[in-house]
Amino acid sequence: MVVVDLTKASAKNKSVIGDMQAKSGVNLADCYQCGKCSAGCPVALAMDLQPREVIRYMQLGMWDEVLKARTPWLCATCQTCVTRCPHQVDLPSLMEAVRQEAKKKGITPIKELNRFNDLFLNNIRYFGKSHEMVLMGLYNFTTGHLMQDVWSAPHLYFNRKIRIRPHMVKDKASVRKIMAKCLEGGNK
Amino acid sequence: MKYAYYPGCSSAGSGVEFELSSRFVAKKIGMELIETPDWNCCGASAAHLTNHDLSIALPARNLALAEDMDLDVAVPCAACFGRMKTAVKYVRESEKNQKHIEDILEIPYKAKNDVYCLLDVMSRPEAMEAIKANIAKPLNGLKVASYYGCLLVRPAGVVQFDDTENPQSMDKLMELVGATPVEWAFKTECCGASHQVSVPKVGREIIYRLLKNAVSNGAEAIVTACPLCMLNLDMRMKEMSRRDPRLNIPVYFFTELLAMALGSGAKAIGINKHFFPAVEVAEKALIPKPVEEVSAKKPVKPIAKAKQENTKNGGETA
Amino acid sequence: MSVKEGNWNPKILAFCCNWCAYAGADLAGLNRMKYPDNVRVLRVPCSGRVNPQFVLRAFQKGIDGILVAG
Amino acid sequence: MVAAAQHPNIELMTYSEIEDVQGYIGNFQVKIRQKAKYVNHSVCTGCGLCETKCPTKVPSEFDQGLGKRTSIYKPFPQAVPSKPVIDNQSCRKLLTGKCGICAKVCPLGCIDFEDQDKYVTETFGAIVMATGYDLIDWAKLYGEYGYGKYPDVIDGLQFERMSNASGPTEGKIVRPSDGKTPKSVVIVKCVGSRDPNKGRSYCSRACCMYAAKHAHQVLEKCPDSQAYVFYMDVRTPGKAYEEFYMKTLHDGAVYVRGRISKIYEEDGKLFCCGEDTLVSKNVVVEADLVVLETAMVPSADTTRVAQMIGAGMDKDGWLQEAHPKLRPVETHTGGVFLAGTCQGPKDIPDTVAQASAAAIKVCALFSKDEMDTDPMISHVNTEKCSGCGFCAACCPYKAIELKEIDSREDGKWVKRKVASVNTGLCQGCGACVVACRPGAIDLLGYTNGQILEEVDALCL
Repeated sequence: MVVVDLTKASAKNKSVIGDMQAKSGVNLADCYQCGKCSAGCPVALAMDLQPREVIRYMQLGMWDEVLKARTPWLCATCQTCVTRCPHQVDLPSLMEAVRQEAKKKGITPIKELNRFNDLFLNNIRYFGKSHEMVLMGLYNFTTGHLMQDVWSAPHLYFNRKIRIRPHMVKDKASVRKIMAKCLEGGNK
Repeated sequence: MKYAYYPGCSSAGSGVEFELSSRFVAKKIGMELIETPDWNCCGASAAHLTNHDLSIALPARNLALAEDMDLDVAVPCAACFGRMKTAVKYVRESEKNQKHIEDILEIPYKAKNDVYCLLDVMSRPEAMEAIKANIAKPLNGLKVASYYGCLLVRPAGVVQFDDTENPQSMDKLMELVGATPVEWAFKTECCGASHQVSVPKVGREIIYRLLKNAVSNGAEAIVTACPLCMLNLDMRMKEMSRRDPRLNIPVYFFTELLAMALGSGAKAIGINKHFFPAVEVAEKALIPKPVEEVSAKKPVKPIAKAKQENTKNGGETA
Repeated sequence: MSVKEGNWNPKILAFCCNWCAYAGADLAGLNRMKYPDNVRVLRVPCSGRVNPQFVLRAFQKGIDGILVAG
Repeated sequence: MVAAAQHPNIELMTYSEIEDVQGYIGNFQVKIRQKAKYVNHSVCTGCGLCETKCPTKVPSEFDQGLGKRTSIYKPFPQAVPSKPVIDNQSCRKLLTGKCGICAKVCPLGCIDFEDQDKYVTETFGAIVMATGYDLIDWAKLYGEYGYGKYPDVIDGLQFERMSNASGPTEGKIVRPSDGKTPKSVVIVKCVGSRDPNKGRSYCSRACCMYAAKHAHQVLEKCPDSQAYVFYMDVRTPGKAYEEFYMKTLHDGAVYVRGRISKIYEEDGKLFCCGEDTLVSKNVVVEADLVVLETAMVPSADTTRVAQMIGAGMDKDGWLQEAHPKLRPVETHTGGVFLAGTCQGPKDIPDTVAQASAAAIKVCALFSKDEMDTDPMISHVNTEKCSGCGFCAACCPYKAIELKEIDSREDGKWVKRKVASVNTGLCQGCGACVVACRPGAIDLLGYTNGQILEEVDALCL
């Protein structure tokens, strides 16, 4: 166990935590740590920090722990926490802000999730729509989980639930332009 | 009843049954669903996990295209619905936001029209009446657990549809076509769809809890309104029944059951395409049952009932 | 001097009713809440006590804005 | 209540409602509706025979719906007077004209189905508001706790009735659904309190202690039982409160720091999902009975009565005291005082203390033959007054009227009308001063000259 020097931690991370609050619209002081969010979170069982703990660490200025946590990546944005929160602390937005910040710094604690999201967006970039077979194929290939859910492919194929040829947006250029503008033109 | 229709990516793939059955129901009840021309993917969670502007701009492009038709938008998929509602809210919030999005899109978008989920438009009084008038064969008390999932009703301030903990619209529809909706506790719990692929272990635990509650409350089938929930539950049902043999019930889109009651054949709307065999249960439900079986009454709990009456009565004390 | 310049600090005179606005300001004080220091509070027994004459006098004396709260 | 009823100087008006209040401190005219009892209380001895024969049973309000009462009933065993009334919402005779069994069995013939509401107007010198509280209607607000559809999820007052020896279960703690003794009881604090999203933002103050009491009662009365208390903070600021909380812990109650996120039923058990925030683990308790310690809210009729009397309310609907520290039992309206939970959530010791304070404030008011009033009242300079009457028209307290005086004009004595202020009624608002065109009225202590000087000073 290490002793955390709170004075140093909060001084060092004050501005980035302020940024996170501004970006997500969450006032960290609203949270009185009742834990209703964590208790109702469907994915809490896979998290290393409870959703409540993410806020607690940030309240204390302990930003590094949050940045490398799996929790923000696991958040399914199902909105259960904020719906039940007594102070309507918008945890999904906060998780989103943290995750985007982590990704900017190249920290991706769950490689698979990051990979899946990237592939999904690439899919949109190429086709304008999501193409499930291409997505799953690339995902299994690039993550090394070669056999995951492969059993479902024949069923999907023979029932025409999956097609080899993707359906595409006609005006692909406009979708690509949107993606380029948002992703390369600086984050909001 | 005329809407701009945004089918979403799953309509041509894993959720093709939703598309087929929705079209069938709409046609039967005289609802016009006009497909938005050249729509694109809403970006789903991947976009808003990555970049805020992208998560607004992708759905906004579709909405801008629908705005040319000057119609409110109907969206079958809960995830697309949530993203579009968020986009509408963002654009309506301020002129600055609207301009920001228009700058990205390079086409005008004023957020004049509203976005509704398909369940919403189908459970409105006029649609309900049309359904009622067209019932060919009722579902004869098939016990269904209406599963709304998370994004259809949450966050309440954004989607503005039904109750966040105990929604009723799908239950009412099911009751209308003769099914018996069961009371259960996981109507709006997340199915973990986004994690079934990337963190399967977590995903499975979530569906397990959910299915267990549905079955222990007597459900003979699950009804969903979201292609992702559907795929998730349907595809994993067999795996779940290995864990708990009670968990072997079919999963339907609500429109599939509506279509069946309105006279469609199971194959015509793709019920045979499910992972977990679903044709038999749906077809069997349409066969009238002997009278005594139909009246399955819940036992009245004396004190609980008294409690509710009490609040209404509000008598005086001296 | 214009508002847009951003460095203008207008002098504002607030006539506060003893029972509501002044009590509210008092309560704000109890809760350690602040109001801008260019607002000067004048307690009146009721906002109905504010005579137009007071307002005119204040403008004559160079006040930039008047708030009658009650 | 018995002591109050027997006191020679107290007249208890039960089964009555205030319809209208006029007047001011020392002179309140209160219109009271005495509701039809359908029983002649001057003859009735309270033998109770009618109650045993009445065929109509409705949920008992006093037992929080856990038990039943008859249509002719005494609301609770210690009710004063100990005589029944007929509830006209459920009585068969009154609703359908058929029945009348109570009238047949009453040995003294005191049942009168023709009884009507009576109105009386009486004059009072002071009013003490003691309108109490209701529990928040959690069943409308908390879907995650089942919107009241699980019979074994009850509120604290229902638990109180159950654990009371004269209550519907004669003091046994049971599951309302099947009457079995619960083995595992979950007590949830802050349901509706400290929850600005779904309930109220304030702390209801008394629940921490009664939650501890309930946990203790479970452990005492149910053999081999376990009580779990889900809490966010344990607030025990009263005398010997902390000691009682420690005793509850020592006697075996398990306190879990976290709010319950969801309660659901599966296979006859209630599953309570929470997080123990101290170990950062999600926990679930399989409960037989769940007790929700719900928020106190102002009683339903408080707004109506307060508006009638002119007592102010705060943002949550509680009656507003004149000053939170210095005048805690008075209102801004002279002669109206506050006692108990109508002013805000509080427990029994605090309620008794506040009620005693309110009583003594009334005594102090009545002990003097003359009343002190604020010296800052309007004053008329009759020489300037033109008698236009504008001031009288705009006075909200009806404190100004025109009176005739003799005045000398042009060397002659003439009669003319001028404004005259009733110093007892004037509240010193100064509206008349502004309305007075000739400038004849001024407000002592807040004169035009004084305020102008203040304006000058503040504009420097």
